[in-house]
Amino acid sequence: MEGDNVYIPHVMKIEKVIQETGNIKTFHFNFKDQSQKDKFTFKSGQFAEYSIFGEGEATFCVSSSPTRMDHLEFSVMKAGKVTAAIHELQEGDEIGFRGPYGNWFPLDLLQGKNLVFVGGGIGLAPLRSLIWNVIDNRDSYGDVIVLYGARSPADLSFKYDLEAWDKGDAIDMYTTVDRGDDAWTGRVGLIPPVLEEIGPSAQDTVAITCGPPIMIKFTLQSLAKLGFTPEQIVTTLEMKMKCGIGKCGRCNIGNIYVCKDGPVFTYAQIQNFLSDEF
Amino acid sequence: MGNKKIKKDQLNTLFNELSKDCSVLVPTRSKGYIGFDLWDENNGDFIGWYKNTTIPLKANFFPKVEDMFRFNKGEGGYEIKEILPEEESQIIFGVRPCDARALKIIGTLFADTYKDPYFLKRRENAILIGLGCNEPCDTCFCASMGASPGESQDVDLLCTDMGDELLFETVSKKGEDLLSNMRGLSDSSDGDSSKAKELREAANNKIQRKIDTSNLKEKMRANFENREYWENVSMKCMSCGICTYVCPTCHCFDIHDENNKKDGLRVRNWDSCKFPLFTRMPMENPRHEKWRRVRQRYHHKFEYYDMNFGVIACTGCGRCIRECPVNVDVTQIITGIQSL
Amino acid sequence: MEETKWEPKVVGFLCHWCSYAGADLSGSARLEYPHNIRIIRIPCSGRVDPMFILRALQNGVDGVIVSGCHPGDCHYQSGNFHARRKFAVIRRLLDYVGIEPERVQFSWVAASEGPKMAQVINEFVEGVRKVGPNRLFKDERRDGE
Amino acid sequence: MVESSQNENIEILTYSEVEEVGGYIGNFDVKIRKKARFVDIDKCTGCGTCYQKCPVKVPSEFDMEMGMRKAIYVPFPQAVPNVPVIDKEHCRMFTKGKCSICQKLCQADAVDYEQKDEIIEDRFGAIVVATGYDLFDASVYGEYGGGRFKDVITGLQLERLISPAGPTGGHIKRPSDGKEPKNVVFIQCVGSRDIEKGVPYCSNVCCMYTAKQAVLLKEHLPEVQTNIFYMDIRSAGKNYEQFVQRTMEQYGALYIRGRVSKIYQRGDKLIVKGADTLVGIQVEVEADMVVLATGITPRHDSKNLAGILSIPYDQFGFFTELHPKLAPIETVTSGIFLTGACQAPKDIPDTVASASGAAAKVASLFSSDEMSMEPLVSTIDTAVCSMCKACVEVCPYGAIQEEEITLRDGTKKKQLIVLESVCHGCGACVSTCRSSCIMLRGMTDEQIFDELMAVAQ
Amino acid sequence: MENRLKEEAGKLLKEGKVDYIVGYGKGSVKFRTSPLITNKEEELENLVINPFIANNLSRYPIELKARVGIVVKGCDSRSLISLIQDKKVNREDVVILGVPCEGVVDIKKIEKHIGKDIDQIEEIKREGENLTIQANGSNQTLSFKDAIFDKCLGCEYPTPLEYDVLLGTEISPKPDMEKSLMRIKELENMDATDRWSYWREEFSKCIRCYGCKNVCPACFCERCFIDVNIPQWVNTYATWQDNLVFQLIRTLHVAGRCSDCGECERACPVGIPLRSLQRKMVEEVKDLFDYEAGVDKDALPVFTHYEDTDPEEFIK
Repeated sequence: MEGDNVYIPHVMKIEKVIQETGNIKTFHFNFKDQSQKDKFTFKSGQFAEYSIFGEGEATFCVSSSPTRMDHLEFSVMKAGKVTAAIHELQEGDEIGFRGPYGNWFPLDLLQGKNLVFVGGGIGLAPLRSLIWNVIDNRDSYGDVIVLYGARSPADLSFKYDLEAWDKGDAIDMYTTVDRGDDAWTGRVGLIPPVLEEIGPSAQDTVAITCGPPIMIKFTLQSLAKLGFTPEQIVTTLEMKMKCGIGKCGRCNIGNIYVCKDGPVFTYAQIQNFLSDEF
Repeated sequence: MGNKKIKKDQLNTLFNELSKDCSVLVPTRSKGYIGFDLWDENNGDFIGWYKNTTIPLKANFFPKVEDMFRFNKGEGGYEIKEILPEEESQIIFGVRPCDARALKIIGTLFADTYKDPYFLKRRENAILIGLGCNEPCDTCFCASMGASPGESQDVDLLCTDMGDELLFETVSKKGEDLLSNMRGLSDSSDGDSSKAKELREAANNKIQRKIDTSNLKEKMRANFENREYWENVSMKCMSCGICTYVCPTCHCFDIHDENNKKDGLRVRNWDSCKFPLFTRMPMENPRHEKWRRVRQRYHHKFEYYDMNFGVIACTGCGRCIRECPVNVDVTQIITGIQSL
Repeated sequence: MEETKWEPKVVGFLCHWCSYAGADLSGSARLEYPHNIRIIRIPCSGRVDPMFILRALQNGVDGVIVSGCHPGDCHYQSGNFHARRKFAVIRRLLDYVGIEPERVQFSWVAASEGPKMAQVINEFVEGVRKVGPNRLFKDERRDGE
Repeated sequence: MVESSQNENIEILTYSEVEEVGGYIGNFDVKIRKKARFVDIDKCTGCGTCYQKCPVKVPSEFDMEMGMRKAIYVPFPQAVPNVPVIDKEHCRMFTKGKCSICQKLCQADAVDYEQKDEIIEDRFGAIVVATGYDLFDASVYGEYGGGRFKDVITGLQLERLISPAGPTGGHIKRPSDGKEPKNVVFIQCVGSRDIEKGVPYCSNVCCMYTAKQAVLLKEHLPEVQTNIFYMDIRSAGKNYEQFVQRTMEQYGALYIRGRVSKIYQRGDKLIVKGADTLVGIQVEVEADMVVLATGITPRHDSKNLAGILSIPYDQFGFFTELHPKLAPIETVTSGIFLTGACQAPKDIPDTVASASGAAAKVASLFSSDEMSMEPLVSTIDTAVCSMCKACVEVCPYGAIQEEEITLRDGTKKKQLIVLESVCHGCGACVSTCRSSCIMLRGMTDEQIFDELMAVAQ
Repeated sequence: MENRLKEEAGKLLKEGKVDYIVGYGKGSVKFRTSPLITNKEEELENLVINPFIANNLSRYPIELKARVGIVVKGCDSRSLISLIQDKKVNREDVVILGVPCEGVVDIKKIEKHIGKDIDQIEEIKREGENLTIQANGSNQTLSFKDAIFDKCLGCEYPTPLEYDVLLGTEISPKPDMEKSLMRIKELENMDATDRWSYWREEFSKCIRCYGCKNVCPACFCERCFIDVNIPQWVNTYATWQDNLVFQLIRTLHVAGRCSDCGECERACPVGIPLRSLQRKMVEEVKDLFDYEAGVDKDALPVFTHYEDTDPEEFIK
């Protein structure tokens, strides 16, 4: 643990568990060892490998903002063996953590620009790290629009953030659902048409998007319609990873490793093979 | 930098001598396949029949299963105990130039950015004694991959089979030190060196199988989405992992935990891009179709590696051609790409 | 280690309708059978996957007994007939790779056969005791610890 | 029966046979053959002219062949519907091609010699099996005459003799010469509790009907002496034992514990030789008539029907209930219920009770649009299923079926699904599935695995 | 035979009776053939039939999901029949081109017999009952029987059991069971402990390349049990214990469907004698249930059916 073996995780303690939706939970966690915490830094968009000892490792982004370091957060959708085990975690349980890995949202490119965030489902997790980061350095950016959608009101994650952003005046917050329910008074509609309806200008703007593949596919088309060039669109890819450090080979696509060269890419970088393997 | 030589019948004595200080590995077929194993007098006959190992040299540095650390849940929570390879130094004799080169290729990756302590530690503690090929196999195409059957810069000492004798030539400092400590060798003459050179050239000329690597990565890139081509060449592939596991440069792995939350091991094991599970995520699998997996293997080797490390991750050892149960041939696939 | 006397650890997969009820009956009839057996209740002997047996042996269980209804008595009509075919080959295969036949047993015990259940378990545990601890799958990787 | 025939929710199909049953609980698809009766039910007024005038006489099945019926007939006076049927094997129109008296006489023009079998296919929510029993064929008992002696009759034949609507109009006369019997011997357990004859079970009803008949006989013919050979008296019902005691004490029935070894004719008498095992002597009774208390056997075609319904039956052919104690009416095939003697020999109160039970089961099943099931059912992960259909083959209930679905891209795909209402949760499919894509809820591989790991430690 | 094949295959493609021809083409390695899968008539010229046609091609029709004209040997026809029984292949979708086969040459056996490896062999020629092997310039003779796979020695069905076109004449079987099952008999005669250590040693070599399961025509599952991780029955990493358990379960899964085509053993790069497991099961299934896989396409598969009279003397 103390050595320089990259494969050995830090032991972290779960401080809080938030049930976001039926199958998504957010975990607040912290270093067990304060000296490790002092040394630790990361940037919005980076990910890490989380271990449940005895079950294995899984990859998630750090969903909290580097500007708010009293604890770290990650969010998990229950889907497979390890994520099911993660969902069993209680406050006080320990997990393994190694990272941060990968690249991050290109803050230098974003500085001074207008930003459009488009997130779907659990895809808001990596974006919220950056959104909070932007809010905490609000003066460095132009107009900020956040569009977030989910299948139904019950599938909306990070409701507390959505509420805070909606109430605050730092950003323009739009929330939409594919299908409403009796209690839902907000917007109903798929993300791409809603995006086109909001119609942000592409001038001096960067769009940052993350969500399920089908949403990304149509969002990219909508952004193109709005005049965004591939260079103006930033996305973060999901791919099965194991080592997280560009060795194990599985997240290799074409000439990149998602873990090492990503997960954050401009659409320009990946449009060649996005159509093919995503 | 004086070269030395030894009579073949003296090899046993030499290995016995070397075994006293460190472990000496030589090729053997005692297990039913050819692989490196600890030297003993009973398996010293390999010079007579040895072509190359079935399981490549990488297995000695990057084993099929290796323990990474042990975790243990005590009263104070989880304790983690790193498990590193033993510090013992190893002499590996009979390394073919292609395999030595492969080791260097994957060594670059394991040392890149994040250092992989398991591989690097083993590599550090190993001395490679190469053995040039005078009689390359039918399946060899190392000459096309920037190498030669008889020559290697990636070993510490290089031997050449001169008939009754073996010629030892120094390649690295490590090798030079070892050579100076070896007893029972005699000095070689310039004649020996030039004879060795001739043998190497002859060996190089014997290689029949060739591929053209010029502009290959660009060609590969251009045909990344050529689905028809890839579907065609992958049609007979059985999706097993033989080619990747016998490949000296394939290095993909998986990480697993032993199924025990209280006290267990984290292990790493070989994995193969030929398996659908390799990239399967709970909701989707980007490489569910066979042709995508086949394409992945060649793109990783011939495009990604070349673009990122300046070298193609293939040394032309020909194992994948020989071991493939349906005779999928990398040279045909690359030639096919070049002819598109 | 040598000081504590070894006791066989045996797993029983008993079908809910017959053998489990039989074991229950032998318990309520105060018949004694060894505590070495840990019973896993399954709906039917036809539910038993060969994997259960191999996995149990791999994890150091000393013996596995599978017990179901007598042929023709299956609560689900045919489960035990299918099981019988599977068991026949499993048994031969295990024997062929060198697993002592005493470690794996199949039996038919009806719900009314409390005494037979006790007897079957007794005899099985004694058989396992004779062949000794299961070291077949001993893992050298972990032995050093 | 009349009452149920008038209930608008009940349709009675007589003279019909079930040929095929598919589907599952709530959705049984049943194919029924309604046999041609050659009389139009809708037109017939039930006047009875046809069978009064029909010239062909045939032994009456209902009267146990002790009386006669016509070739066009109503099986018995209370039959529902009160519409005659033509017995094709005996009717002259069918055997000789001429006659047609009934057709000519029928005012309603209901007789139709051209009528064909009709196939009815419909969907039903539940099936109650109430196919009853067959009477044991006593002729296999050579020692009782094997059917040679006219005055050795079965209990049911006596029943017809006693009946006011019977062939003798309620006058008890012995078949051979029409004399009133003075001395009657009853033999119990004919075709019951006899391993040699393949009927080891007790027929349940014979002890009581014999006692009843002894009483009725005495009431009709006060002079008669009844002698009853029995093995054990099984009178384990409400007031049953008291009834038997009264039969002995008030009606003077002589109960002799023992088997009859031989019956033979001497003059117009039947000599019944047997043992009285209580006294330990051989006895010989000179009888005018012998009544065999023949037992109950499954219907001759019950195994065939079991195949159609996919329900199990026991070694004799009685249908098997789901659980002898806890589910005596249900069968393994959910939605199919048993009542009456098709399941096991039952007397009237038991039959009525089981019929009420079956009716209640059906009613409660139909009372809701949804049904609650055992949670222990299998599900198939169709994404990884390789469609080898081994599970379909091993499922004893036919609960796994193939369906075709349309994918989002419009292509069609065949897949297997488990009908949850049909699955019983045995798990045979789970262990048969080589790729582990079937999960038995509540008994998953994961659960068993965890149990095993805990046990192994 | 080869010409007849080309002719028939050409007809099938031309007349549109099949979409693909699956046969053997020349390999890129000496004395090897390679599966040739094509829908182009001009490629049919490359079809070959020779004593090296080792592959069992019957897996391909499952993957191709099209109408296929397929070349099968006797043993392969049994695999194909098994697949028809398992509903993975529609009989109507395949045109079977049967090759009567006297045995396929096992290069490893030749290497062993003449003490030279394949690279040194220049030519192998069949002359009657013998093979003439030219290596390093000199000739050696070897009986054909000594050069073919063990499974071929015990072949009871040299002529395909199911075919639409038979390329050649029927061959009467001359099984030499003793030789074919020699290794199995040797194992049976060992002590249980020795048998266990034998298999343990063998499975220590396994690298989990899954060659065995991926070439096996009986292993057609969309997802192998080995890929199930809830629960993780068998670890995917190659410890000898897990390797052995994996192979035992696989053996049980293919039991009753395995027709001893020997592909698993041929594919294994580390030389685990897998056929000794699979063939043993073939024997056991025959002994227990009088059933042979892939002999009758209308037979009821052995592990989804049962008889009331199945053996049960082992059940206590």
